[in-house]
Amino acid sequence: MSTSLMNPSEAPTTVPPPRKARRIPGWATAMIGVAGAVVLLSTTSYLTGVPQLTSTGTIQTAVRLALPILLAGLGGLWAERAGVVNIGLEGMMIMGTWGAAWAGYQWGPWAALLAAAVFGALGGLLHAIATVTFGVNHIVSGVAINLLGAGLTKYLSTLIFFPLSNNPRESPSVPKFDTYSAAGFSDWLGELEAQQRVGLSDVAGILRGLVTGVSPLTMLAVALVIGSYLVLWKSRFGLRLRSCGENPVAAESLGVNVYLYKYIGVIGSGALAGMGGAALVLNPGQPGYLEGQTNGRGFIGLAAMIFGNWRPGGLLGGAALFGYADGLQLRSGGKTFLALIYGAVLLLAVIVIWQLVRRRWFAAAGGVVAAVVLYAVYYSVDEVPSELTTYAPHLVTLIVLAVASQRLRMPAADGVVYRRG
Amino acid sequence: ACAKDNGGTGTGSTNNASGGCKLADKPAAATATSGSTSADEKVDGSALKVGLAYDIGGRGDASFNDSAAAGLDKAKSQLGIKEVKELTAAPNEAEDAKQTRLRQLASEGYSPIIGVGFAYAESLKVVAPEFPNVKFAIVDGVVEGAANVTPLVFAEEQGSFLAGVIAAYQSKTCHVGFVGGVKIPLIGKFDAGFEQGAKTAAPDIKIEKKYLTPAGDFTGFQDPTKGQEAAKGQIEAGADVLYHAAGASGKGVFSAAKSANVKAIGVDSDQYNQATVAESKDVIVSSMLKRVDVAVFDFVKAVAKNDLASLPKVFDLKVDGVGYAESGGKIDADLKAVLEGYKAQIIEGKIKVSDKPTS
Amino acid sequence: MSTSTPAATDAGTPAVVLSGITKRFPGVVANSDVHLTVRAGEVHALCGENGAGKSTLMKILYGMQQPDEGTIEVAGSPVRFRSPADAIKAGIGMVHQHFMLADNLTVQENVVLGAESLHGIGGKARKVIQELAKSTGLTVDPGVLVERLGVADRQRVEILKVLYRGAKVIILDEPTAVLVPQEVDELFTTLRAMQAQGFTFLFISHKLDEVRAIADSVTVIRRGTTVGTADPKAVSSRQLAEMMVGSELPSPETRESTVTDRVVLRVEDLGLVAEEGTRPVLDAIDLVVRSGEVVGIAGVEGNGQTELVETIMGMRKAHHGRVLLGDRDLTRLGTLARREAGIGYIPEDRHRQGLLLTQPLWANRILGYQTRTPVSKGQWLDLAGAKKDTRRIVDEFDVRTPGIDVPAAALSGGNQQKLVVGRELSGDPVLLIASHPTRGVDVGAQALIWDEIKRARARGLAVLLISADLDELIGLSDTIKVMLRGRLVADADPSTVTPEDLGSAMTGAGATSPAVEAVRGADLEGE
Amino acid sequence: MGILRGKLLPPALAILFSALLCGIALVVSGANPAEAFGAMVSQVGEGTTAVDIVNSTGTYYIAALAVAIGFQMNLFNIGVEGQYRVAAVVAAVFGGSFALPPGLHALAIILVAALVGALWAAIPAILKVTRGVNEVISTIMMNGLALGLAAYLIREDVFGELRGNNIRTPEIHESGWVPGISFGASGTVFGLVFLAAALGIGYWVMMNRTRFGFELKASGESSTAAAAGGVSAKKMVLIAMLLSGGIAGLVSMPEILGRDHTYNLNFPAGIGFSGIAIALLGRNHPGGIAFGALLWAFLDKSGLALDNVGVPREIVTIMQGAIVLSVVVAYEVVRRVELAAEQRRVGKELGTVAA
Ligand SMILES: Nc1ncnc2c1ncn2[C@@H]1O[C@H](COP(=O)(O)OP(=O)(O)OP(=O)(O)O)[C@@H](O)[C@H]1O
Ligand SMILES: Nc1ncnc2c1ncn2[C@@H]1O[C@H](COP(=O)(O)OP(=O)(O)OP(=O)(O)O)[C@@H](O)[C@H]1O
Ligand SMILES: [Mg+2]
Ligand SMILES: [Mg+2]
Repeated sequence: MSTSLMNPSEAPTTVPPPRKARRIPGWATAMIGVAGAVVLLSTTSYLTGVPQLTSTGTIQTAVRLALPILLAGLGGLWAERAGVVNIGLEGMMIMGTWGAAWAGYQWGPWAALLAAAVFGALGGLLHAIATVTFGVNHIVSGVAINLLGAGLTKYLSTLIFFPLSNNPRESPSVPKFDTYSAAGFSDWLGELEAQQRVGLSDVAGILRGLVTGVSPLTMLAVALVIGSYLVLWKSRFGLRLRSCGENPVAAESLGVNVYLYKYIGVIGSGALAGMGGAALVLNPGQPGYLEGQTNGRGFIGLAAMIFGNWRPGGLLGGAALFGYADGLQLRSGGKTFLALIYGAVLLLAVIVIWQLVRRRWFAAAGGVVAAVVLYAVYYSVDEVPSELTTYAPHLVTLIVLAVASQRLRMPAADGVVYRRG
Repeated sequence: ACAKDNGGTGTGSTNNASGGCKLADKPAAATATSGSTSADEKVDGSALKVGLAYDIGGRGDASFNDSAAAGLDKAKSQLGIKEVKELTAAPNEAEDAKQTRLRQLASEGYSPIIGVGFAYAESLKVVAPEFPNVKFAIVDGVVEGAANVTPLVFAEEQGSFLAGVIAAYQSKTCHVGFVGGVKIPLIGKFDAGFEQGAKTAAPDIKIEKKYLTPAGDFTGFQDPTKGQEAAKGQIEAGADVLYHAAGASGKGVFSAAKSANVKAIGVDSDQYNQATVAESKDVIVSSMLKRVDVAVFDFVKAVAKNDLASLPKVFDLKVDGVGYAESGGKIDADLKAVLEGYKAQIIEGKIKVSDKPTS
Repeated sequence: MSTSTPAATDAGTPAVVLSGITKRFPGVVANSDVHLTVRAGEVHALCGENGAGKSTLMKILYGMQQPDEGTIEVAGSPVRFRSPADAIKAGIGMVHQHFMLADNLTVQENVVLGAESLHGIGGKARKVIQELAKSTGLTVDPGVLVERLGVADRQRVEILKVLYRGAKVIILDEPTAVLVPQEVDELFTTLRAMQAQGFTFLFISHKLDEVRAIADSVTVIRRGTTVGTADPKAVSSRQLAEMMVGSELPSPETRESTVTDRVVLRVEDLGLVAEEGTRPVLDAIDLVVRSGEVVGIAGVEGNGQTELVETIMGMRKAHHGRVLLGDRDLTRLGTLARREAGIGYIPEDRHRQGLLLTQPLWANRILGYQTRTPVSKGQWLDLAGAKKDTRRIVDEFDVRTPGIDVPAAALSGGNQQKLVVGRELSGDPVLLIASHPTRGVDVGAQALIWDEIKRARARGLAVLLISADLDELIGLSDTIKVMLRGRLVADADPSTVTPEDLGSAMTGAGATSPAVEAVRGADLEGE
Repeated sequence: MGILRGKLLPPALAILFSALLCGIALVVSGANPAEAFGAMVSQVGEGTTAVDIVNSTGTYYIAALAVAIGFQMNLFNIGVEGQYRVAAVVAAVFGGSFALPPGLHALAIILVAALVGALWAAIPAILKVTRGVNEVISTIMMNGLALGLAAYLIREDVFGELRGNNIRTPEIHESGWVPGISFGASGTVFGLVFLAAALGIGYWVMMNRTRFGFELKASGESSTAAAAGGVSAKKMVLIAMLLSGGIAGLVSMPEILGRDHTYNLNFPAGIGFSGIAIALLGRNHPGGIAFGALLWAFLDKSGLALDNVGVPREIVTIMQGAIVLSVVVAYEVVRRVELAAEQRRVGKELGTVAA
């Protein structure tokens, strides 16, 4: 915990790794990845006869489940790009749920969203005061904020919601957003999906899931992902904010007010996490605030962000993966999960062929072994016990990270306490 | 162009295709055997100090804690009880917190003391022997070897059986669903009864089942989002009547049913009349009633009369310890006759309802 | 070049005047009543030993630190800089002693950061950068990440940053410390061209010949106060040095050779690959160090010296090749085992690698020796022994400290380094690997460290010395090897070689002197 | 007295500050803070509260030690939560499946728990050293998986058995019980509270007197300096994580062997997270952690009294959060002041502070 004593501006002492120039731009890689995932899913769905893998409903569920995680993850992104680790996302999210319910039941969903952002931002402000002004270890402050967020909302609910809802742990019900669909397009996709054509119907199902029953909050979240990318990577403000996460000393020497940008990053982080809380409260299935409803989603959001390599696109992918896996297990349980295992076997087969082409015999052999084991599981089991499928999203996240972690790169000064002068 | 969605035109609209289940022969109409446990005798309980230790959620949870509270309120007004004290458990608390709560009540002179929820079983095992003169009771649990603890257990499977019958009669697709909150034995009883009831009424019926979280992870009772998604999955699979035993997560089940315009059956109390799910009330065709209020009231009354032996071993259909709600008028006379018929058969013992789910 | 013609401002109005500047840090007065006047259009050098307070003074001028007392005038009007932004507005730019670059941002992003309002951050800025880059000699694409640049290019980026902001007064804090002589010449050419365009420079260096080559006037600082200003053409290096130190300069010169023929360290065909499929960081290194010999490695930073040392120490795993100490093959051993075998190691960065800064001195004595007496017994630490031996080091190596229980961070750099050197000479080493042993330490400490190395060498210690200070390298070494792009490309004889010759070899400019002899098969011209 | 000022003043200030904060919250909500705090203090004397506090302190202490070992080298083990749960189930199943001679049986169960905790922690540890997976995420994910595994193991068709509406592992035979110290009506202190104390002493000895502790601390303070000093960061990560997991595995042993004799659905959750807060509160120092655990347990148990005076018990959670945050702020401020004082002192003694 003495990292603060290290000087991040130390001249590099190693040979700069002479990397190959990246030939494929990031967005293209992402497109290829998405296309690959679609092909894999539709093949699996075809071979195992489990249409739920790509059904409209599954995709809609995935979107709804991913939304709070995505927003929390975006919150993490803003803080960590400014160099502040935010493990307090969960607490800020809880504050957001409370704020959303409190404003929502009185003034409707947009007020709920706003209040959630404000309440989350208050959590962020506290985190910023502790970490930026007082130089407290970021993790310590985050843990404390999680405690405070939980305690404060419980206390406030007893005071304010109890007289209204007769329940100290629940708010009165909150009006929700209307949802919107791309009417004609959606129906046309629906017909296509119903035709059960290999591949085509899968794509139609996925697309339909994305354009049907969309809440303004979902649109806003997507806009926030794109907006975060544009603001953080394409604007002056973003450049300054990121420089605080990469080398605050250098930034300060160029006249950037590092404290200010860190404050903005962390407060913004709290606001986004708070909106993640609002996404829970404003979910059609939720009556409103409910104690314990965040249920660790703030932590999952943090994981999604790390998973996404501290980038909005990657974070979207992480949240989507988690939401998809969770949705699948919730909607259809053990049998579908088996289909996913089958999909993993297919994926491994592709990887093995790729490794063979690259003459990586060892990696290829490892892939073959893993594939055989998974196939054996698929073959011998009728249904995975529900105790285990419930946590399939966790398992999938862990596996993907184990495969991909080494490519991750966090901001160079992330988590380092910065002191002016 | 983007069109605003108006509720009720989702996937559910396609469900009206088939005409419902091929039903089994209806049971013989029942002769009226209303459980007349409460003949209006005057009992005076004004000398009693009643203590209630709620499970997580406490008074106001719109579920079984609230039901216990209702029993207490009734006891207050009907038996003239003056002194009551109610304490509530915190989520994730340690065992000794429950013990302290009970001990606190006992040493302040409260008797009877009721532990609401099976979570109090272990604590009562320790605390009850320390206060042999205090009369304890536990809802949903049994404490072996403690003579001063009265178990107040319910035949949830019997009530759920009737819920299964309702579901079978109401389903147009002959396909129903059950959403359980946490996969614990207690919820298994709801599951088992529902399945048996549905199958008895319509042998060909298809049943979807989902527990939100496994045993030990009690967030399954607290996550309406998950309840909603699980319900949507079942609706998409074809189910058009959903029964839940998922606590607060059940609100998500109702909302999913509402948006797909399918039917739902509530649990524990008459959820049709519950404020927090008022938006979805029109899809709630019935609720399986678990009369914790009756049990609590009867127990307090029995203590006041000093006649604990009169209490039933199990609060089942016979003593109206479980039942079904008719609010909302979705249960017509025909169905009611059928239900009463099955009820009579269960009471007579012609149908034995299992309390263990098949899978 | 000697007659400077102030072009930009009215003749006579100085570009910068600092008067009565005092700056105190806890425990140190870094600047005390400093007076400095810089004429417009001149190159004004600032000299002084380590820790004299040069950087602090410049940081004050650049608004990074606030003076406790004193005033600043720029172009005749008094100013108060609350942050670098204020100083930049006033036309002052600074290239820092330690690079201030974010590795994970592109060259363009690093340059425009903080000055986005000038030309935005997009295409227009890019054009301006490309335009300006020409004058600094930077040829890389503004879109590449800084982490891919070498040291000289990074320096150019730093200057580019200053130019981009339109600074008229440019502070260069030890810009030549990481450059080889040829690169220094290139830099000076650039500076002179810019001076002709009206730029004013404040130039910090320890190297007096450089000062004499470029500066129009020089101010000397000693122990935080100005000693005086002189015309560098009029005074000798010797006089300057005496102004700086207050006494005669120490020299690293070693007199008689103590080299024996007993081989202590033998490195054979050592190779290291950083990433699969990339150029090796170390390639076919063969090296022998004998008892009583100092072998110096010369090289521009980033050519593999760090990796060589860390591979010999076992901190990196060699791709191929062997490392032998005496007859013992160390190749498969870990760092601790290699230390136990008798290697002492003075790391290049004492803060990052040499010390546990928040721990007391005696705990730092244990680091690296945790398996040996007198600081441990088996799995148990011997605190009494460690404390006693720390006291010995404090006495013998003149570590100035109030006690051995203060945290290492409380000591000044020179004293920290003396502690490290003392520790590394304590375990009866047969080989000492010294990376930049006197970097950033003051003259007194430097002299002591040189003395200690010489004494140990006389006792038969083998020393592998890596240093960027070519005078130190030539003075201390018995043999010098030049490292370029991960290979040992040339040998030099310290008795005849000049820093310039070494510089040529280090940059791959070709062996121009008989004192530098290309290693057989090595291609000095580069790839 | 320097120690007093540096180490004891900050927590004292922080507790006062938090109490003040909560007092204000209470006043705002119309309650009487004096009455509330009074009820909490007098609760200690009621029934078994004092003993419960001691027992709970022991449990928290073990959890916090597990976290602290990780912190010593900047490893953030959020996974204590999952580690102790998995360890508890497996140890309970193990202990319930056969009987050994008294003492030996209990010892075997404890060892199994430690082993299982360590193994569960080994997964994130290995992922970290071989694949570079951030331990924060991997342990979060492992916590989820732990819940699933525990639920699976107590299924009736696996190892569980039904007891009324509860489900639990077979009861451990009496030979595996660890007797406690009975205080009659005031309750029974778990025998294994002494295990917690022993672990604390062992932890102190390890950190301050052994080579391993030194290497751990060095690695945590500066992995680069430790590497140059011959300490392999990867090895330390692996060992620290295994040790942390092993200790985490013991968290529920006092309760299981001293009272419950089985793992059932009432198994308490969240101790791992409290452990994190307590370790931070105690600044990884065994004495500080003991104090933190005691404070935490006191707030938890005495908080039950708030129901009696009609104050929402949640005020206790606010207090806990406020204490953690204000303690670290207080320490940070004091640390800065002291560092500056230290530098000044060194400067003065060496005479570098010129006039
Ligand atoms: N932020 C700081 N806090 C405390 N002391 C400092 C700080 N910055 C510098 N000092 C001390 O002030 C003195 C002057 O440091 P400064 O960096 O100005 O010296 P310098 O002349 O630039 O030396 P060098 O030649 O090594 O660059 C040194 O003793 C240094 O340790
Ligand atoms: N946060 C704290 N709260 C209460 N007491 C503490 C706290 N931190 C330390 N102490 C007590 O202060 C005393 C001195 O602690 P100190 O940290 O100096 O011990 P130490 O031997 O240096 O151990 P270490 O090297 O592990 O820090 C000990 O008796 C300890 O119990
Ligand atoms: Mg300097
Ligand atoms: Mg100490």
